[in-house]
Amino acid sequence: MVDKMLMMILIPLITAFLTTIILKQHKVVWTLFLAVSGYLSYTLFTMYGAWDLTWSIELGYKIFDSNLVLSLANNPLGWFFAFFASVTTMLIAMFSIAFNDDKHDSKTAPIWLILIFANIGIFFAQDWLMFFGMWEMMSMSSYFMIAHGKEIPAKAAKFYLSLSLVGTSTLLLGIISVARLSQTFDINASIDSLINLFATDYNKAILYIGLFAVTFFIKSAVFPFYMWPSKAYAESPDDFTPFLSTVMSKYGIYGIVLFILPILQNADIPALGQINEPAYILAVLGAITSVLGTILAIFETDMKKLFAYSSVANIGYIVMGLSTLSIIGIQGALFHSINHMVIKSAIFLSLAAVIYRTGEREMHKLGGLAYRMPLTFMVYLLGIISAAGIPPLNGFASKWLIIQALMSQNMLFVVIAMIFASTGAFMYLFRVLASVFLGQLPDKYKHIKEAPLLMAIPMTIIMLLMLAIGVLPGIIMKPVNAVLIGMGYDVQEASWTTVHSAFSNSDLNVTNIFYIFMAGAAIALVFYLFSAKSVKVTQDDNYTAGELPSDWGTTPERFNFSYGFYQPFKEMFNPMMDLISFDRWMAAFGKIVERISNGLSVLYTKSEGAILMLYIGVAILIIGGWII
Amino acid sequence: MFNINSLEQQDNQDKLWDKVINYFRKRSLWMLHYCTGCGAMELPPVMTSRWDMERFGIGPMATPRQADILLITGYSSVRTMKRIIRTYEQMPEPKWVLAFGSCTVNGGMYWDSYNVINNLGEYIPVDITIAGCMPRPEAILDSMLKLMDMIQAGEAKAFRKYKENYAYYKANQDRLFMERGPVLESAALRYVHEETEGGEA
Amino acid sequence: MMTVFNIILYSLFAILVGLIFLGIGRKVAARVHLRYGPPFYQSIIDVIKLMSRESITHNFVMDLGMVMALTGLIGTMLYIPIAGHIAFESNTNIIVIMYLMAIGHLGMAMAVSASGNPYANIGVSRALTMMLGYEVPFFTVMLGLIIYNQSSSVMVINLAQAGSIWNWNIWQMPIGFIAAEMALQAMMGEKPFDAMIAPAEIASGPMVELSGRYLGLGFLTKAVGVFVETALIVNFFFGGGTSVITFVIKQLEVFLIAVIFDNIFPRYKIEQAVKFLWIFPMGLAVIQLILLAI
Amino acid sequence: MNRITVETLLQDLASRGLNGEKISEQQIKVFASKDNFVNHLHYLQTIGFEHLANINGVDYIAENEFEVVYQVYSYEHKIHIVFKVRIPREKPVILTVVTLWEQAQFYEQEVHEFYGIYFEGNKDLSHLFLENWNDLPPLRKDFNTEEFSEKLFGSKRHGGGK
Amino acid sequence: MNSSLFLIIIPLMGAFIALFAKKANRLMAIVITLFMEIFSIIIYLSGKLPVSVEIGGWQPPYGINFVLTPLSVGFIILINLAAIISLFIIRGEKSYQFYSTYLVLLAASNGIVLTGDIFNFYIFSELTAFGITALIAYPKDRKSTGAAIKYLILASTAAAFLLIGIGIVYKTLGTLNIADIASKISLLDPLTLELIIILMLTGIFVELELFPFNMWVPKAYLGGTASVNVMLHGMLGTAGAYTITRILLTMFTVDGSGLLVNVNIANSVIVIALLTILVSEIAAFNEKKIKKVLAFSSMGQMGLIIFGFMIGNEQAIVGAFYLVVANFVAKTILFVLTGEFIAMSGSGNWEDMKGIGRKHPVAGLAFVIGSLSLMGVPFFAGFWGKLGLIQGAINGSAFMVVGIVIVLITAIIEGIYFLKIAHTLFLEKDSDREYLSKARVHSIVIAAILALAIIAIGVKPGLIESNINSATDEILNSTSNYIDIVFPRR
Repeated sequence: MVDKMLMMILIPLITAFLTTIILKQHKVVWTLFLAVSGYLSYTLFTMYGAWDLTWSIELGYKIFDSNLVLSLANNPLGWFFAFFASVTTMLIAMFSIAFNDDKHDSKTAPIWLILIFANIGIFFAQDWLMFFGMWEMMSMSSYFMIAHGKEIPAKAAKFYLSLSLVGTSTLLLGIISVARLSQTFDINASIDSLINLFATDYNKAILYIGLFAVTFFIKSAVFPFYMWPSKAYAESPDDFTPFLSTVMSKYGIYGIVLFILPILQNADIPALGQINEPAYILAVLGAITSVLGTILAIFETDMKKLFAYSSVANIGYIVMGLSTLSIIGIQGALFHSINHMVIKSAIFLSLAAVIYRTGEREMHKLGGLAYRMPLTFMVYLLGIISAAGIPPLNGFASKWLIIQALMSQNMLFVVIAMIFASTGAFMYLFRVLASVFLGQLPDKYKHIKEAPLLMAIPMTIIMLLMLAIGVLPGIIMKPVNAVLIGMGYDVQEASWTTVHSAFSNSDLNVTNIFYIFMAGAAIALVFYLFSAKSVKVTQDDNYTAGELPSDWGTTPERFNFSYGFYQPFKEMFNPMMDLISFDRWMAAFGKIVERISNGLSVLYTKSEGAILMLYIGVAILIIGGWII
Repeated sequence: MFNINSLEQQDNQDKLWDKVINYFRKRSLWMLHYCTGCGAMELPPVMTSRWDMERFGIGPMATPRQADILLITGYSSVRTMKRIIRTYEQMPEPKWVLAFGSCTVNGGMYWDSYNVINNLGEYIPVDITIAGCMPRPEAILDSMLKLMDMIQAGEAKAFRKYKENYAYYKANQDRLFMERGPVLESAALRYVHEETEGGEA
Repeated sequence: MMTVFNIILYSLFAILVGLIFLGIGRKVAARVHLRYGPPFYQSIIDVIKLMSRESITHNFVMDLGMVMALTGLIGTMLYIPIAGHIAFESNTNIIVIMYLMAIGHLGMAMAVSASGNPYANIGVSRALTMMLGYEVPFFTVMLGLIIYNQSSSVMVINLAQAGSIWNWNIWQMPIGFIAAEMALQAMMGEKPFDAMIAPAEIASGPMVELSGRYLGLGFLTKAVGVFVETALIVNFFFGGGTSVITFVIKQLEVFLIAVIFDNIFPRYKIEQAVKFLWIFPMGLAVIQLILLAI
Repeated sequence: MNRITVETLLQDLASRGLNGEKISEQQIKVFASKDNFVNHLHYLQTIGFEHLANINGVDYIAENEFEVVYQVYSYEHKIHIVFKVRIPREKPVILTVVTLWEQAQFYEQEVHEFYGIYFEGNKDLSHLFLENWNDLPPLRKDFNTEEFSEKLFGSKRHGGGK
Repeated sequence: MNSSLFLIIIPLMGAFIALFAKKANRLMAIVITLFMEIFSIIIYLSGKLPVSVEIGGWQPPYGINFVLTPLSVGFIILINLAAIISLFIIRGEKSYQFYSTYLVLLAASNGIVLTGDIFNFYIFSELTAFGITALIAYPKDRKSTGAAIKYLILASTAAAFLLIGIGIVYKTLGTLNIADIASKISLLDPLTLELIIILMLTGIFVELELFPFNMWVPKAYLGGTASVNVMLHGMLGTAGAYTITRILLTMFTVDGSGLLVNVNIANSVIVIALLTILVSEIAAFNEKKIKKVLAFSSMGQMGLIIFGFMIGNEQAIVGAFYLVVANFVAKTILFVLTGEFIAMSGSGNWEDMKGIGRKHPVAGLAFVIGSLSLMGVPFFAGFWGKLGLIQGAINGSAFMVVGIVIVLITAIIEGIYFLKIAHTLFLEKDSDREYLSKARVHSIVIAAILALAIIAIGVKPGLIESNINSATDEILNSTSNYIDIVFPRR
């Protein structure tokens, strides 16, 4: 039987190579892309349970007096993330076949395939070097994907690149220092060695975990590094943004669950209340990320930037869930990362369809698209309902789990931050709905058509997926339990409908909520149908105190109230916003480095300094001899 | 599902159901004040504790979409008439119009003014007109009760008149608003100044 | 079959009680103005009149939104124990109720902003900002309750207060009650915090384009909303009541407190309202939390 | 500037060839000719009368003349001048004062609309209040409003409304 | 094994003949270099390698001897490979002066690597200096002549220091043979030893492009044509790396510990190396001219290699050797391609090279692979060097941790500017600019082959594992086994 793992790695690479040659016919290229992601999802599906499947390659590089071996193994955690990531990629691939017609083709299929190859590698890596190799490959190819050969995206991608390079070098440093401890690059061995290190030298262990944590935080845009998504998501190609925001933000989460959680779980660390100190820092960081992400999202006017910050906020929820270290918390976090994948791909796909049709990204220039693109509107509506965590759909169950876990661990202020963020989420989600899909339809877009068929299919599939997970959370909870058992937690069998809580008799039957929702809908419909008929009225026949808007020359765009949607709320935060703005500090730092580099290169151009520098060198050698 | 507002069905539907609905319509009337002239001052006393219009379920509303009654409380010049008609048309069926005081009905003291219309009834169907150069609150309350009885009896069908002979109303309205030639012969006396550089209207 | 009958009974009960509350509220307001005011069943008449009137609609989203609003609130109502018994046998969870209420707001907001009237959008943006304002303190109070009773189910909280009047939560957590009361004032959109339906400034805000049956549905949503919010407060602080009548009376008390405040205070600007909500009720709630946590 | 009283002002104006009458302690009436009234107004503006309250017309149909009245007021001297200028009714043309006061633009537009007086030098004399009006300017005495109202609004004497 | 003398004599004779053969110069040069390459590969595979060849039968302390070890012959192969590539990418017909100086340069660089005698090493390094100055000055425009003169001044001062050093060594120890010096070095009193080390190092460091001594590097690379750049980096750079192993790690080290006799000097050398890395990478960050960027980057790489050798433990030296190989291959790709890109876009700034990657996808891809390997991205050759370096440094003293941090930071900076350049290649071409010429096929082919080599080494470092291990064993206890090779009888 051909080695599945090897095939899963080779096929994306071969197709990447193939597509570079036939890059001209974009239809064929993107169908190939869909075929590959379809194949991956299928093989992964068949691999559920086959935890013994491994593949390794011997590199012949002598280190730790043994030959270096890189290996991939199918483990529950890796499989969990890989399978759902490849399902989402398959749906996005179907979307991008239609999206990349001759006008929008971003010619980035080969790079994306390399990214998928790296994606599989990261999730199944068994030793740190394979992990690091795939991680670096992923950040490089994502840089080229975001920049995709255009001027402005290149600037945004440069900021992302510098951050991810910092991440990779801290990762390398971390890997080597941990490998030195356990004399092997194997991940599980390094976890055990780090746990006993906690006993001996606490500060050193925290430093090593810090190195790893920095990389994972950068990639998942947790608090100190929350600025890059708004630039990177907005500028990347529209059909790549769903992949970027859903799958790629999960690498950091995977890293935390793979490495940091087991250590914090087993190592004996001085506890602060019920949970240990580093976990509390993790919780606080998660809380700040979600609150900051929500507030920044509320003030954004570009819809893709807005949802970039929304993804940052959702990552904050997941990190908060993980930081509780309790079974419920981790279940909630894993469930939410999959929910976030489904929801964000739905939202970003519908936005991509809007941009595909209108070519406009600023919200206040759009309006009333629901009447022209009803399906996209429905997909987006269900997307924001579940993103806001409203019961019948899938977003609710995972948020509920995380809140329950946080409460049972008595992390009160973190719960308050979570509630502030999820209510705030409701604000910016509705803002996009109101300014893009509802309100007045500008004359420019009077005749735009619904998204093409190939785009509509994936969107509807995701919509049904959201409903299905919302009604039957078991679909995701069963694999989540498999992961938890794999990580050594004793957790009881997940049922198809109910979700368990840490509190006494407050388990939740999610399907029940769906029935209640249906009952409510039935009664409301009765009232609706028993009342008098309504007359359809044109869009500009509005109450304007008797004036005719056209008398005063107000075009539909100007008649929409959507530019300063939360202006009073924004004014409350303005003083605080100017005070701490990471973007300004980062830009200033960039400027300083550029000024130094100019200074140094000028130093080289002047010729007369050459001999003087030589003698300075000799002086260094002489002084060096005495002092150091 | 019954549809009570399409024109044809309404006439042959004086069954019990209509009576019941009329009772509810009578007991809950919402007013939209179109305060043009001096009549607006008469309404607050009617609504506050002295006469308390709300006892009968009558209350002020902000938008034509929610209002049942349109109160026009004074003389209306040509420009105001344009706004009144637009507001009237924005109100859903069944709707009623109350005209306040003599100015609205026959132009009152502005009967011979060049821009005040003399008869509101020509432009929109009026259900009840209240006499008085600004009627006192008692008169207003009395007219409200009269309107309620008419609704109960099912006779307050002015809004259907607007639909039935819309052409008539439209013609009157166009005469006011549409471009028209000089009305009097004296227009010829206009002084047209030939500017040394260019002509002037 | 029982549950279907149960649902219909509960929802009709809730709608009727809600409308009567609104009627009584208008009567009390009139009494404050030293006038008689409409009969207590006036709201019922208004709703039936609205349902029978012709209405205008701009697009299908308005219909979808209004129906969704009522669905959300009836769904929430079915989830709350009324005087001990509950329509659905599944346990009642506070967090679920919190999120279910959001459907009502979303539906209403969506329907209203689909009408394309700038007044409506301004009203909605104010309503959502206000929601952020009162949601955080309200949940902090509930957090205190959950931690205090170590369970997030309303039934358990009810049973904990069963005995005499003295072990109602209002005595155990007075500060929490005051905070919840302020948050309730904003939640029901009563005077100090009704910037979203400010008739004078933005022509009744979101309801500007709603006519006939949509306004009727809006009225029903408000009625059920009042019923739900007061029911929550009664369940949390007034011991949930044994018989339905005492439950409704307690609800009426809570509602009347809000109505009286409504008639006394002028209106806050939206940012003043949010600042107020984040300082006073939130501060009290946090103090309550700390007291409980110790 | 020290405050000037009504008497000193009248003497001052008389010396400039304008005959004025005192109406009350704070108010005087001045008659000026059509040709040089703008210079006088400019002089008045310089000595403190910087507020032009209004410009309105009067129709002396008997004397076959129009009269344009400029109400000028000084905050400093607390004196209100009614500055009258007579122009023939057949050729009602007068110089504009927009150069002295900008807000005169609207007053002159109104006077033109209701009297038909043409203000030379005023760039925009379009309609301000009346919509699609092609008749005689309504405030002229020879405009028969009753007949107009009869024809347009169909009014009956003693309100024989429908 | 006397035939190894041919490695020096044949190029010298070729240089002389080149004066007369007008047309056939280019062909002759290619033939000679090809012969050199094949001959050295034969020697490498002949198996009787660690041998010392006495010239003219004289015993080593008195006569000159060539030392042929897997290390030195390996370096010779690299040098000749760079020579062949630079010949292939010569643009336009060159007159005889070019070829004769080139052949002299080839002979001299072979000589540096082979010779076992310190004075002989000094003569050959002088020759390379003159050769390279002539080649840089070849285009005869203001820029290149200025660069040549600047290099000449610096190289001659360095040579002077070297000569004085050798003089002192000769006076105190009486011998010029490296192995002999290495055995007697410990008898010297520390002061004179320190003086000798400082003088010798200053001489070598100029050629090794280390920070205070490398003022000539950017102008030299900017002035020379693409082929001269390949020579400068491929031949001189590799020869320089070899001299470090010979002079520093053999003559002045105490056996076994692999550190300099006088530990303080070793630390200051590390400081200089780190300074070079830091200064060169930051200078390259905001540089507009692509050739200067590559010049700074090659300085940075040399600093890394020397830092690797200086750490001294076994892992670091393996890393350093990997870096030498990876940097050699990657830099050659970049120089070959930059030659093409500058010819195509007409201006030296990388910002004007938009869209070249789209026109020649293979060239663009090779450029990306080259820069990724320089950055030390895994699955590319450079990564194993960086890994070994950090692995070795982390076992070293606390002072090494500062080194690691600098290496990582500079890797980040290098990553940013290299990928920025790589991406501008793939940007859409601005409509107004037209390309002057198409890139030449054979240079793209060379670049592609080298890129494949990088990926091969990156994925399977085992390929060159064996030769690198043999070279590192030789370096580790270098003094003792060097002396055994030269004086087997003792």
